[in-house]
Amino acid sequence: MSVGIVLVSHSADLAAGLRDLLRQVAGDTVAVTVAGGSDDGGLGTSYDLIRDAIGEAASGDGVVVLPDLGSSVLTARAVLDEHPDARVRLVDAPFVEGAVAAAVIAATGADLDTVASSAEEAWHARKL
Amino acid sequence: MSVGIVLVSHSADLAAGLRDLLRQVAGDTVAVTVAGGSDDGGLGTSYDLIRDAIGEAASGDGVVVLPDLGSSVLTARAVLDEHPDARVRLVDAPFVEGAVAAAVIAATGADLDTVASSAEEAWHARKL
Amino acid sequence: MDVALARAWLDAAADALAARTEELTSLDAAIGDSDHGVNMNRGFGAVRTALAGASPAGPGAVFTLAGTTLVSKVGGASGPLYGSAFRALGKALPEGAEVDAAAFGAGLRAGLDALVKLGGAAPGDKTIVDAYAPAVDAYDAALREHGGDGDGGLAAAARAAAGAAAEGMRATVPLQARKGRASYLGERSIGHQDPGATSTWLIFQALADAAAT
Amino acid sequence: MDVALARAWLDAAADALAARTEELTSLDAAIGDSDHGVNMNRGFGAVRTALAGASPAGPGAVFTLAGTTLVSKVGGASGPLYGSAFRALGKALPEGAEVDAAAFGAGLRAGLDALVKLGGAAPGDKTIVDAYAPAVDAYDAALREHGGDGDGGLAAAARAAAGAAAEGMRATVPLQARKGRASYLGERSIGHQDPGATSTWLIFQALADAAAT
Ligand SMILES: Nc1ncnc2c1ncn2[C@@H]1O[C@H](COP(=O)(O)OP(=O)(O)O)[C@@H](O)[C@H]1O
Ligand SMILES: Nc1ncnc2c1ncn2[C@@H]1O[C@H](COP(=O)(O)OP(=O)(O)O)[C@@H](O)[C@H]1O
Ligand SMILES: [Mg+2]
Ligand SMILES: [Mg+2]
Ligand SMILES: [Mg+2]
Ligand SMILES: [Mg+2]
Repeated sequence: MSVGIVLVSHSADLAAGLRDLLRQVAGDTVAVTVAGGSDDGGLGTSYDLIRDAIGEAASGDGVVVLPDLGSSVLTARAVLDEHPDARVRLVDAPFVEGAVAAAVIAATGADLDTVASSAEEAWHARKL
Repeated sequence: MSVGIVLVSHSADLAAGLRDLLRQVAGDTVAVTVAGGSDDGGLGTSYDLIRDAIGEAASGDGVVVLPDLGSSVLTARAVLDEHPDARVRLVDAPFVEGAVAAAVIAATGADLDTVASSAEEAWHARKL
Repeated sequence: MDVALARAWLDAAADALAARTEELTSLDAAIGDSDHGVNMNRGFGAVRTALAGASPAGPGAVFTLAGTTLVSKVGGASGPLYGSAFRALGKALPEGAEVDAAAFGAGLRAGLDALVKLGGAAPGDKTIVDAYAPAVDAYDAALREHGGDGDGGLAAAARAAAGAAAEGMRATVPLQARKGRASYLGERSIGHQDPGATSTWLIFQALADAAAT
Repeated sequence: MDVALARAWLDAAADALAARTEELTSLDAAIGDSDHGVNMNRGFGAVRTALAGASPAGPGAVFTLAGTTLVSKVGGASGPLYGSAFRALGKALPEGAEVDAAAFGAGLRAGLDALVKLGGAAPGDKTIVDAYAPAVDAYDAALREHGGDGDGGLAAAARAAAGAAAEGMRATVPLQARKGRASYLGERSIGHQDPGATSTWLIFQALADAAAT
């Protein structure tokens, strides 16, 4: 197994599109699950969807949770406060860039610390 | 009018979901267009879609173009090399965070320089 | 504070938030994403529904259920923030059918602490905290000054809290937002009243109203 | 270099890339996203189709059309990179039905410059540049040494270029990627041959093959 990745976004489409990208770089070896949008399918975040997505991605090797914006961060944090687990890590990273970096590194079989810091280091990458 | 925003992503879903988010923060005042995926609807980038999305977003006030990853950057740059326009700016920013910042600022009626730097400054924001 | 008052407070809050939905949304339109009224109305509506189907033994259980409902039913930042605050309030209250005004005040402060721990906002960041923190301080001060257990003391303290929340809310106008979506606006967030501080005032006002009757 | 040789080169490249699609894709699977073979095959297939329907007056027009097609038909980084290179090559060549080996060499270098300007890669970054740059250097050196206009000189120079590209390609194995998707892997990209450098070798080998016949 490898470290799983949970994408928490205000938009179901955004999360699903990013998951497709991650599958392309990481193949099927990395579990990528999504919590996109609110309970009723609109824009927003859902405590229940986040909790379920973390459950699905969980493996013995741990999970990194990547939130897109404000309330994704807060709701994910509320979920983790309620269900604390040292193998589930909320990560501060640019959403798309951090997720791609995490997926690439997770696919190599790297451990939770390594995957989490690869996502965080994406803040320091530049594109042009 | 206000500065327009072009989202260039490897995934049509990712770009469309992000556009929905931007509409929520910026309302209808900001033109947000997308070039998502390859010509045939798969994952990738399309020269033609990028060129068209820039054309649609263009207003007298200028356009910022935000690419997600590697080949989005390169293809967008190739489009701009071919169709140079001082009012169309390729911006180096984290995709989601930079786009939200740009949309919020564009909605205030800010000028091209201000919108572009608000997106670039998103590299320095943190979430946790 | 007993179960009846706890229920009456949340009911009054739900009414006020329903009546002010458009006002809150238009405040959020100026510096956010135009959903704060909808978020709060949905959340407190869901709290009303959840409480209608439950038989909590004490006020602590009422607030814990309300908090859990807010966390999971509101799609915006205000959901986990208010939700954590109400959960912490509920958990901080001693067991039993009734708690005194001092214990309730300590619970309100536990709620503030949880909200600050979750959201990381400091006073002056133009958030919920700018109405909530002075409200708790005023509640404590009123209780210290006028003393009094029972609902007489609580009613006076709640009135003081609502007044301080209103003042804190108005004081957000000249502030620059440093947390939440409004912070994207930088200096342009100045001159607008914070939506979350406004809903906080409505919630404390609902407490004062419920405790007065 | 005339239109016939230009067409023959691109045709040979399309054949080679079609034959090696899986090899390129499996190199990209190790350090990228498993699409380089598909990207290159799609791109050069589209070039073949575009050229079949066109009557370019000189080799410059052949390469400009090829480059434009690559930029717009390949969904990955290799599209704009090779596309810009071929467009720059096409535009650098003097007008006319035939250009000499030296002008063609200058065109190849203009293509490299455009690719570097677009992608920002330096030698040693484990990219296309690591095969392309030594190929152009070897081409120039061969021409300087053995001289000769006409297709004899060009054939020898192209052979030298293909050999240098192969060497550059193999030399990417111990490098750490600093551009493109493989750079996400950091040190873990070491030990794998770069897909883009490999397709560059195939393209120069196709030139050598076409020029030899
Ligand atoms: N980190 C935070 N700490 C405290 N309050 C916050 C924080 N972030 C946002 N808020 C409050 O939340 C309000 C916005 O809530 P709401 O519109 O429901 O959520 P969202 O911003 O996700 O759309 C703001 O006006 C502000 O008072
Ligand atoms: N900035 C760059 N400069 C030069 N070559 C690059 C650059 N980025 C990527 N490449 C080359 O592109 C190759 C990958 O191409 P391809 O798989 O078709 O595109 P993508 O990486 O978008 O999937 C890499 O092996 C590398 O040689
Ligand atoms: Mg809002
Ligand atoms: Mg919202
Ligand atoms: Mg690839
Ligand atoms: Mg690709």
